[in-house]
Amino acid sequence: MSLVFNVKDYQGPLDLLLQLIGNAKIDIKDIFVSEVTDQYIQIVQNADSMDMEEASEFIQMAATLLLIKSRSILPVIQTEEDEEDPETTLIRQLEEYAKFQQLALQMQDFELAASRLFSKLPDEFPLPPPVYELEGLTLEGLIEAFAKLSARLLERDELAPEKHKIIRKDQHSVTTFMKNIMQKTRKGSVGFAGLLSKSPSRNEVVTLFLALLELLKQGRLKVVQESSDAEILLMRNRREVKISAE
Amino acid sequence: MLNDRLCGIIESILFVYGEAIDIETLANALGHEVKTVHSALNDLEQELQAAHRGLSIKRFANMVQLVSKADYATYVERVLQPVQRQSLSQSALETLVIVAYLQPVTRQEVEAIRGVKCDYSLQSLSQKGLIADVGRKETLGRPILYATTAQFLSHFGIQSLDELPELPADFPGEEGIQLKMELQPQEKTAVSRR
Amino acid sequence: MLNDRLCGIIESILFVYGEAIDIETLANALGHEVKTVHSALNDLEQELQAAHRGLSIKRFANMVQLVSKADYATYVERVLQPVQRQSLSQSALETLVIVAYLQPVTRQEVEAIRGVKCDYSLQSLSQKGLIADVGRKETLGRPILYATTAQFLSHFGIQSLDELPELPADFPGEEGIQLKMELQPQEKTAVSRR
Repeated sequence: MSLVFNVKDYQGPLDLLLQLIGNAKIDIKDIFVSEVTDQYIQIVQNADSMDMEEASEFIQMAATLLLIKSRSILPVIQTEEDEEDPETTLIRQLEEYAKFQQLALQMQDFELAASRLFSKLPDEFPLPPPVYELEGLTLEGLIEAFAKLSARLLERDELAPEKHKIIRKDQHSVTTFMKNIMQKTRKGSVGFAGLLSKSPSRNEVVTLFLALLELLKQGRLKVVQESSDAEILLMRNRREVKISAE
Repeated sequence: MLNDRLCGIIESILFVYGEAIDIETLANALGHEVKTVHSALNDLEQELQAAHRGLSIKRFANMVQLVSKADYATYVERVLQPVQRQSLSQSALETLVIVAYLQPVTRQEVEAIRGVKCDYSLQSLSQKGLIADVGRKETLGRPILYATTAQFLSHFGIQSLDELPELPADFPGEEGIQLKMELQPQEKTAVSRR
Repeated sequence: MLNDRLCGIIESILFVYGEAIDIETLANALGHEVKTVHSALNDLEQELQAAHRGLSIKRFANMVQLVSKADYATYVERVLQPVQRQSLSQSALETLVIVAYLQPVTRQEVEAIRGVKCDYSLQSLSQKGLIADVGRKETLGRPILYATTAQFLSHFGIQSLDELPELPADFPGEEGIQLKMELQPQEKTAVSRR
């Protein structure tokens, strides 16, 4: 009997053994009293160009089979009590593996049936612009964002102050200047320049002048100027004096 | 119907094929005459009109294609493009705050304040419908002006922009923002609110 | 049928979607309860059994997919040659079956049964999405635990693991497997899933 097998055709040593058992038409339990063991060893011996990775498992099995064979020839070696003998182990392993092979065969039918169901590729479906549902938007969050932004801006400005000129809030208002003028003219006439601070800004001059015009319009103030380059003198209207005197 | 099975087979083929297929090719593969295939397609077409069918047949030239039913397109959209729940990032919120208080405002103005590029956050706010392009500023380059939308108001639960919290007098940001605004002088009163 | 329109809409969506879709996603997008969608799918499935229909529904895990009818596969193949059938190699199939029945399972446990190294077949099954790494076994070396995926169910055309063929009556089962496991003594119950 010439056996031309390639170990690559088998899913490992257990698969090969099961095939041999199947060919010999024997029960798994009779493996050691049949020629299967010899056949297995012969196949592994004859297999040429096995790569070591695959070969090791086949050779290891061959060794196990040889051990079992030698045990049957030699007088019985007493194994330790709770240790299973290699025959039992191998038979159990073969039976177990055979079951899974059987299941795999059934699953192959499932696979074939499922492969008759064809799916289709997704369509290229034109979509409208996405719709967003925004969550967690609160006015408080908005204010907080502003506060954070402001804090950061301030820090940035402090770090590079020379980059920016600081504009102060307007210190002067027409109303306060009007009050000032009325107060300072209580005891007689006052020169326009005398109402200004030591180094007045343009803004201050303009505002003072606006206040002056407003008081003139309301008739509460009189203005006298001797000549075009003389100082402007401001004095209260008599009526105004009267009223305040009362 | 005599063509029952043929209808089913054709539907099966058109489904897997996906694209439009030549009717003659179809007939040849099935070993039927073109006429028979046409008649089966007529049956199929009629059958597909029922409400419980979601497909329809498209025929043009000598081609035929199985497509989804136009009537149900909105439902398909709902699945393919579900509403996305999102919240705004801190950077988007900041950009939004600036737009809300200084609108209408250009990207350059927003960037001058934030000190970083804002294309992305402006785009994302636009996409989410919180701000909109309301025109162009009549300056060099005619940059786009952004303003907040009605949706912005509804998202933040306010009726009008007047309900936005007033900025505290000593708010450090106020000064900073107005300072930057000098770069692009504009009349605060000339703001047109939508 | 009350679900007429819903059936049509679902068919339309499944057609466009092409791939398997999560039933919950479908229900959410349609604003229906999962139960209602399931019942519409049942109706659709029944309706598709008629000879004049060329499609069928494939359900697995919590997914559903529209596919062509198996009965008409030969006709589809006539038009669409070559159809790529992806069947598994014998060694991959054996490994996969062991994983399916004993999941979650480690590489060492699979190898103990097959009697050969299984790194390669486990890796290739992972790549095909048929099995996945589901955690680590809390034993020495914390080996990776493998389990099958929804894709596995789809590949074999079954809805759930309950539909796997029953184990042969005299299956050595746990006992036999645990024998091999003695190499790595461990509690089968100590499995930690991620």
